[in-house]
Amino acid sequence: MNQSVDITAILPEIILSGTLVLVLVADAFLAPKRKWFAMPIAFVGVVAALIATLTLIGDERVTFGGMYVVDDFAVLFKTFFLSVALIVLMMSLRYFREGRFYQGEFYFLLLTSFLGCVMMPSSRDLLMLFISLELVSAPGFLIAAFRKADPRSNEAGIKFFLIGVLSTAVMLYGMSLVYGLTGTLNLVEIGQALSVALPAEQEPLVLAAILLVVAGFAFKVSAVPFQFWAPDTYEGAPVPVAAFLATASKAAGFAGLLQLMFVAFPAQHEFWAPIFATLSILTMVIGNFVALQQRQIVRLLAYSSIAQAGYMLLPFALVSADPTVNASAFAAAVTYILIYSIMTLGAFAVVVAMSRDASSLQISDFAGLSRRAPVLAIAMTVFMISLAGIPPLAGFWAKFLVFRVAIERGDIGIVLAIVMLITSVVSLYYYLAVPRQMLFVEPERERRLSAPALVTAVTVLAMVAIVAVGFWPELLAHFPPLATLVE
Amino acid sequence: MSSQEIAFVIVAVAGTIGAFRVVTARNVVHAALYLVVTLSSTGVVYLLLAAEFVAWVQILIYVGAIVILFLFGLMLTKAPIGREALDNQRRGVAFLVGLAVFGGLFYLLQDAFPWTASDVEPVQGSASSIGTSIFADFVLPFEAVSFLLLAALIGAVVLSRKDDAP
Amino acid sequence: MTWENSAITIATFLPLVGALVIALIPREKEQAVRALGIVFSGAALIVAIMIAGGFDYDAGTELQFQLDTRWIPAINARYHVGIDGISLPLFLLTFVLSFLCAIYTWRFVPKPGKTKAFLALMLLLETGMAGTFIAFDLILFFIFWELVLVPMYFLIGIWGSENREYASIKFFLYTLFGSVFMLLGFLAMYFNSDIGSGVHTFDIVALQGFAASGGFSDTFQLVVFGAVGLGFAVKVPMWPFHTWLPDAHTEAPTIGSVLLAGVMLKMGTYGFVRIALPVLPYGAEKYAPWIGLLAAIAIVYAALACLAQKDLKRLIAFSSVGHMGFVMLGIATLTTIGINAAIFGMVAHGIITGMLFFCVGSVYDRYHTRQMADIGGGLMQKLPYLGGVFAFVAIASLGLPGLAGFWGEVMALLSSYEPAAVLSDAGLTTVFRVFMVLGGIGTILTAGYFLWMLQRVNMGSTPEKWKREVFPDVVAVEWVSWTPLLLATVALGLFPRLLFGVTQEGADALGRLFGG
Amino acid sequence: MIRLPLVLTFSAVLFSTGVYGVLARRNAVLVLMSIELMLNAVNINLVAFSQHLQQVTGQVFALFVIAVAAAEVGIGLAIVILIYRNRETINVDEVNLLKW
Amino acid sequence: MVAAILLQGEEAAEHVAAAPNWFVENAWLVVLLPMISAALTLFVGKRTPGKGSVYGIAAVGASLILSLGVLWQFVQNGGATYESSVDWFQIGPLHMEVGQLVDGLTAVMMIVVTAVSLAVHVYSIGYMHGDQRFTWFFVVLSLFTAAMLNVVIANNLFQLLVGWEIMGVCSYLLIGHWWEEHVNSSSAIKAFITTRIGDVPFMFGIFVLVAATGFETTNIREIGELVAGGELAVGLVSISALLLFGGTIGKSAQFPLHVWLPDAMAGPTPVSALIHAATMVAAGVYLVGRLFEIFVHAEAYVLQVVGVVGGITMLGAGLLGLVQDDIKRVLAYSTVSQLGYMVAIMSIGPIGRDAAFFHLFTHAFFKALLFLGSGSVIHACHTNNMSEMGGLRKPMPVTFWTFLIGAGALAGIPPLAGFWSKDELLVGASEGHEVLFVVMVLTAVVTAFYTTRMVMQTFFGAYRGHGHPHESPLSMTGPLVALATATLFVGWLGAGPVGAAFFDWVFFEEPEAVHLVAWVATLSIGVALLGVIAGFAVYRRWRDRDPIRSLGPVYTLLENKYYLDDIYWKGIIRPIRDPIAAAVYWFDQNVLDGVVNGAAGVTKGSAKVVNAFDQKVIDGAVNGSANLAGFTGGLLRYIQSGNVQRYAAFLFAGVVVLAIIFTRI
Repeated sequence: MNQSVDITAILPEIILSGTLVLVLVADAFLAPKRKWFAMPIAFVGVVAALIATLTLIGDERVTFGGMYVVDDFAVLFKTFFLSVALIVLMMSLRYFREGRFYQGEFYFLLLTSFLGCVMMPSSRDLLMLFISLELVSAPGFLIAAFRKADPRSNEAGIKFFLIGVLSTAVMLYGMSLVYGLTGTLNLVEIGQALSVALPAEQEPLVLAAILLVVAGFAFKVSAVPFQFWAPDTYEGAPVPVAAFLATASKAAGFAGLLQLMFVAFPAQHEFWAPIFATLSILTMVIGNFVALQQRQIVRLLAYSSIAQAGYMLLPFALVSADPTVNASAFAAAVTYILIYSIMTLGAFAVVVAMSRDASSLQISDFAGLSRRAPVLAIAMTVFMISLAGIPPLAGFWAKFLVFRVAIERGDIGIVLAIVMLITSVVSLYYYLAVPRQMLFVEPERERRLSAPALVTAVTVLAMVAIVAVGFWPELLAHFPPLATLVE
Repeated sequence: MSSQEIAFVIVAVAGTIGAFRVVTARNVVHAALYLVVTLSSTGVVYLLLAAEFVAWVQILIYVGAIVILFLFGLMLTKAPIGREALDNQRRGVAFLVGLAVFGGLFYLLQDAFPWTASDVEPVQGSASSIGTSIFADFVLPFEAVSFLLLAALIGAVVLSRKDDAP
Repeated sequence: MTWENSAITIATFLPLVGALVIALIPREKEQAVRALGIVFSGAALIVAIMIAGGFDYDAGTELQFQLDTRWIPAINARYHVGIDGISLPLFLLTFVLSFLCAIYTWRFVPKPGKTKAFLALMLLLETGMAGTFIAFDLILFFIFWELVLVPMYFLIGIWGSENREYASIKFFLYTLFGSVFMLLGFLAMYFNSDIGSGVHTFDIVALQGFAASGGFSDTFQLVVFGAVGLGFAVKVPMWPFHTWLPDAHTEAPTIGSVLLAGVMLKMGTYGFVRIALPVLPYGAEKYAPWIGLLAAIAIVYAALACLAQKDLKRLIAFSSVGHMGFVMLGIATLTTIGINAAIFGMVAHGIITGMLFFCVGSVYDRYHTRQMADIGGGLMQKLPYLGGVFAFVAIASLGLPGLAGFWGEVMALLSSYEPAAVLSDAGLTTVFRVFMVLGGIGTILTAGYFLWMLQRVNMGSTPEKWKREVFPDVVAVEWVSWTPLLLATVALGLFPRLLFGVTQEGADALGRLFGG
Repeated sequence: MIRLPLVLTFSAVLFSTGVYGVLARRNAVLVLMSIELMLNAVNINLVAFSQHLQQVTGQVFALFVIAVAAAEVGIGLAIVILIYRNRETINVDEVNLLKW
Repeated sequence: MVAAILLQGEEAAEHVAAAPNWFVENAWLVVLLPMISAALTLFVGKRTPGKGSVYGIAAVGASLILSLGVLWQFVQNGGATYESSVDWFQIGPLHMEVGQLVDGLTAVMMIVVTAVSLAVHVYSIGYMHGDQRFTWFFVVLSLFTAAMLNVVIANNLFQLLVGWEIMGVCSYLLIGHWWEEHVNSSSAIKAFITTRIGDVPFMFGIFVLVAATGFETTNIREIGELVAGGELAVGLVSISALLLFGGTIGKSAQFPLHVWLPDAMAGPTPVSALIHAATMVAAGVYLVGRLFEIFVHAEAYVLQVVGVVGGITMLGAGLLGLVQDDIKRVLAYSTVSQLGYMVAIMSIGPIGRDAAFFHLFTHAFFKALLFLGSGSVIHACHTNNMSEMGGLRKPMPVTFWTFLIGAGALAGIPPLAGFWSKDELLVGASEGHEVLFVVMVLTAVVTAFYTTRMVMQTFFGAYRGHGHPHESPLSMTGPLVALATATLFVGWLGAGPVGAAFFDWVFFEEPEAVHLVAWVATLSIGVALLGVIAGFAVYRRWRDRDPIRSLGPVYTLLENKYYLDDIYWKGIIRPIRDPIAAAVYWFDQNVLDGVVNGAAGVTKGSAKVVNAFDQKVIDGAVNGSANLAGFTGGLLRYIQSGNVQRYAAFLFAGVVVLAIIFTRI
């Protein structure tokens, strides 16, 4: 029972793993002053991996006995994750160079985490999903606590760690039940097993199992009530790490969730759709309303990312017997995740640029940024307004697609849509808080802010992307068909 | 009730008691030792379930490694003694939640699977069979886990080492 | 891309280009920035005028300068723009006012300066406003509609007066709140539409056709008209959704107020005429009496509120509510006359109230106060020309025949004497006549507060405290930016055909929907 | 041959005990131990099911879980020690600088 | 675009009974010229020598000549009505035109208006000399004249309405000409608002008519024919007639809206002359005449209302005239009273209408004369109060004699104009309208009395004022003489004995054989003399305490103008302007806006609850810091306590709850 391993399919992963080993080794030989060379190395490696991924566009590869699949969905997410990796790397360089950090180890851990991300969308097997998830989380726990001297950072680490491990345990318990009930780990087979009518006495257990598995991922995507770690961790962790957690790791969670829900458990949708509806509403409401209270920029972004998770969960709640709706719901979710990540990365980039300037960053520290760093100010304004979903920016289209599916779905969809509308109007209030500071308030000191070139580059890049997509949303349509997992 | 089952029940009871003590002991070291009890009895359960390899791994890694880690941790953090130091004020809430979880699971599990004994020949979870299985079907997760362990190792070292100048 | 199908796109996006160009100019080059502002809005205006010149006035009903091309195939939203008799006047108005505002900015940039950002935002705003009037695709319409919010938010928030933050956020949230429900309605229309083989559409024209074929059920229309109408009503603003307006106006810089009153409010009423009425006729029919009621209330209510004002600018802001009340009353009658009157009212209000805000702005620029008590009369003595212009515009605004303000009001009242057949058949004639009477009372009160205002501001002799001050009377820049409006006020008053001639057919087609 | 529900019940007991421990213990190390209990419960499930289903997959999964658990413990203890070094305490309910 | 639209307008004009001749066809020039002069004066006036009065005078003079020409040709044509018009605009079914309707009425009114206006223009040169807004004054004068002429010539209701309203504003501007004084601007506003109150019903009346024709036409003549042909429901016609009459009440200062006219004296005297003699107030009467078809074909009660209103006004105002000390106010009330005559008499049908117009015609001349005369007096003594005048006949003879002629005419002394026209009125009333007749006679007495009082107090006795009054300049006396001459002769135009040319000109359709009824004439002379003698007897000698005061309570009542102003001011205007407006605004700020800001309020409210909940349920972890207020704050502190174990608890609890809810355990 030897299986032929398709090397090209896992080439990106191989390159990535090679890179991170290389980083580790290189770090050992670099003089303290030169430690930051780790970053360029990592960067090149990721670029290579990215290229390798792009070569996979379009073809459908199944390997490791169906455990690992490379299809459009996977490629899309891999590409996305690797791009995020590049951005995070760019954001990190100056930040970690100037602080007292173990740079080499940091980049190593970061890449490991990204390795997990990259594996996630291809894992079509409970075991693989579990491993990938751990691979994403475990290094995350570590780099969250990476500002060793700062108790807040340690605290971020421990909270992240505890909640993470707990939910992993819960998820594993669920997985074990699923395994026990279906006798397989492979998602597709699980799907088949569950699509046939189960014995009545097992029905509740299946549902409970699904719930437990969902809980594990709900932690990753920071959905209420599994979100508590997020604000504390984001605030305590180094800002680039927070950026990573808010985007890549969250997206990884969603990637996993999408596969589970649309491949393994579609048969039970009338059970789990309401659960997602509940989660989504809770997340939208609590996330947005709590965000209104924030004075601290990173926490604000944290709650915003929670609130946004609510919008990303919404499409799951719309899944029904109607395949077309499912397809568009799926597409909407994916699109939302991607666009959201770009906006949030941009915002975090601005924070990184600022945080070299003020220690723990209050919103009020943005006062008069329009004078001190016009480009950053404009960019930040764009991100915030886009996050609020005001056209004609990318954020609007993200919301619009979700919204549209909700209406198309009808009944429960309408309710969700209205909650979404109201909460997003509310959200505008806190999103505008930052531009208000930057533009309406005069700075206490005029000194120009010198942002790192790389970071500025990232911000501008993100801004351009958002505006471009905003005016010409068809750009999104150029992605490979998004709905490969459904139907 | 077969002999195996009797054995199982005894072991299970031992493990359960150990578990209870782990979460209630007033002395952290005691707690660690009770953990050993539970883990070992779990290992025995594996044996009873004819999963030798898993059992050995359980004993080796858990009892042999993890518990040692715990003890190191306890020493390094010179953990205090006594209920107030070890437990918080919300034991009641915790108990209720725990009970709820157990109740839920128990209820769900009871009639989900037949109580009728199945006299099928158990598969031998021998080292060889599992090893082949791993290296045949589970290469990829294996590699992944190795990276995970590596990362954990490096990270743990970085975090826990005293550093004056990084 | 021929001239025919690209003209309005060019006109609409020229200002956007201008905004980008200005953004690239170093902020030190103040003069250059200002000049560019004038150049781009001027260029846009020229294009717009050429469009008006090329417009076939005998075919006011059909879309001209049309462009219908793929935009977002995924959701079958198309870039469908065009212009017809109803939208042309508002389209022009947008460019004229924006251009004049740009000129006005040559001399008057409100605190705290930042000319560059100011003009960039203004041009962005212009694009948004113009786009709203040419969009024939619901999504496109919505995009432009929302595009307006952001620049206006910043115009108020950065260049406004004391209470600007509150006013700006209130404006933004309130209007956004309205528009999200509008979006809800749009999507509902989309999914319930069907242009052959179950294809949905956002295209307004197609939707009209679909609606005409009885595609939308009655209950559906009622619900959706409610949602869409709410969005428009907030923008108009209809009583009782008007409370954002006084704050926004009072705090906004002069330019902001001018454009807000001059064009943005029209977006709401235009929405009713362009989308709500034709696509949801049954809904319109059922809501008309209520809209009429709110309009009538607004007319009297606003007038009374004006009488209580101490702040000059706030007074004029409230007067806008009243004037829009007349517009809405005209629309509510669902008659050709009423709709004509409404559009006339929109344009007239745009010109006159815009002008009023210019005047107030200039007064503030001299006196640095908007409190009528502080000014304490004698404006005519201190600054004869400014006072004269102000008096003229005020009198125009109270609906003097021979000036633009008259026709909108009187025709709206006339139409409400005999509302559309669908309404009179429902036995609502009497109701609307009551509205007419209320409107009549409103005109008296309107005259009352405007004259009272003039008495308190213009007349009497200058108080001592101002005697010493040396204020410049109307300066060149002001003359340049005002004269066109003043002329338009007279021209429209004497030759209503200038407008009715354009809108007549479109309004007629609409009126026929309701047997009016 | 041991009947499945018996084993599952045992694992349920361990799991919920772990839950209690996680919620009730202050000392971070003890919390970690409780988590280990939960993971053990999972493993018992897996092994039991693999027997029930006549296949080794479950046992393999269990092995991976053990491995991951080890890694987690390492990470956890590292963080705990780090905190202890900075704060002189490892009582999780005292670790609340970050809130709201 | 402009061209595109305007050119459509220049379509072939519609002709009725076309008798092509220049003056009649181009009657619209009469309107256009003053309009042009207004514009000219506005833009270049200040830069022309004499500050631009020339334009106005030239234009109005030209207009006068033209209108004479029009009348002449009109008579030549044997009184063929001429109408022509151009498209104005099309709105819905409604087709609007601007046009001219030239018949005798138009022709004569144009003459009256232009003549008086010319006199006023000329007179103003002297009277307004040195005024800081001299030019502006002439602008508005011309515009005023143009507006009135537009009303006169209009062939459709909306065109008429335009002129009508513009007049309102012009009166506002002129009355408030000296706006530095608060009282002036106030009375200007009063005039405008009061008349506007009448205008709104007037407008509605137009709506009713137009709607009744199915939005077919707004043309006055066509509507008249429709009404006469009984095409329109009588009920509608009656209603519209009443509403239209509202306009008359406002503009012609009929009871109860007459209150603005006396206050209008705040304006410069020439303005008063213009308003009272030829333009504003005449418009109301003219309107009824112009739309007379509608009134006669309405149900009977309409004309009765007209009669009653007129009657009340004529006597009531006459009595008020008795007690005034301000010479202009005396004249003002006399105007109101005379207008009352005209309105009242129209209630008896066509004959009355003719008589009314004759009186309007003559009244225009002698009232203008009187006002300008009083102006000259005021100019001399710098006061309006007769108590500070007296004995002016020596220093200013011209003024005196001309004024005397005017007064005589007003009192109805033969052979002056007033006598003839008033006689026509009485004759009309005498035929079966007893009540009206009696009222008229009484009013005649009163009129004669206060006229005499005015003359005596002003020109006889000794001078009681300051300074040395002297005769006014030629520019002022000239018009006086001209108007006096007119007053002497225009009466004969309507005098039965000499053929009553006036009526032939104006009303060809029914050539009234106007005859002098002996007893009526005698009576009218008698009452006039009675009044004069009584007045002379009472006021022969100056008394510091006006004898009229001996009337006691009646005097008080008159002194306070029947308390109408107080009722209006205290009862209506002030309440609306202050408390009600304030209340509305309060409502706006606190209720409507409150709802909006309420979102915050509500959450704050629930915040209390949640916070309380906090304190109870949650242990010390929540040490409620004050600065985070609001629901969100409470929520936040509750869930995000910072204690990781509570997070864990939530996690498990969440799972359990979800499981219980959804897995139907």
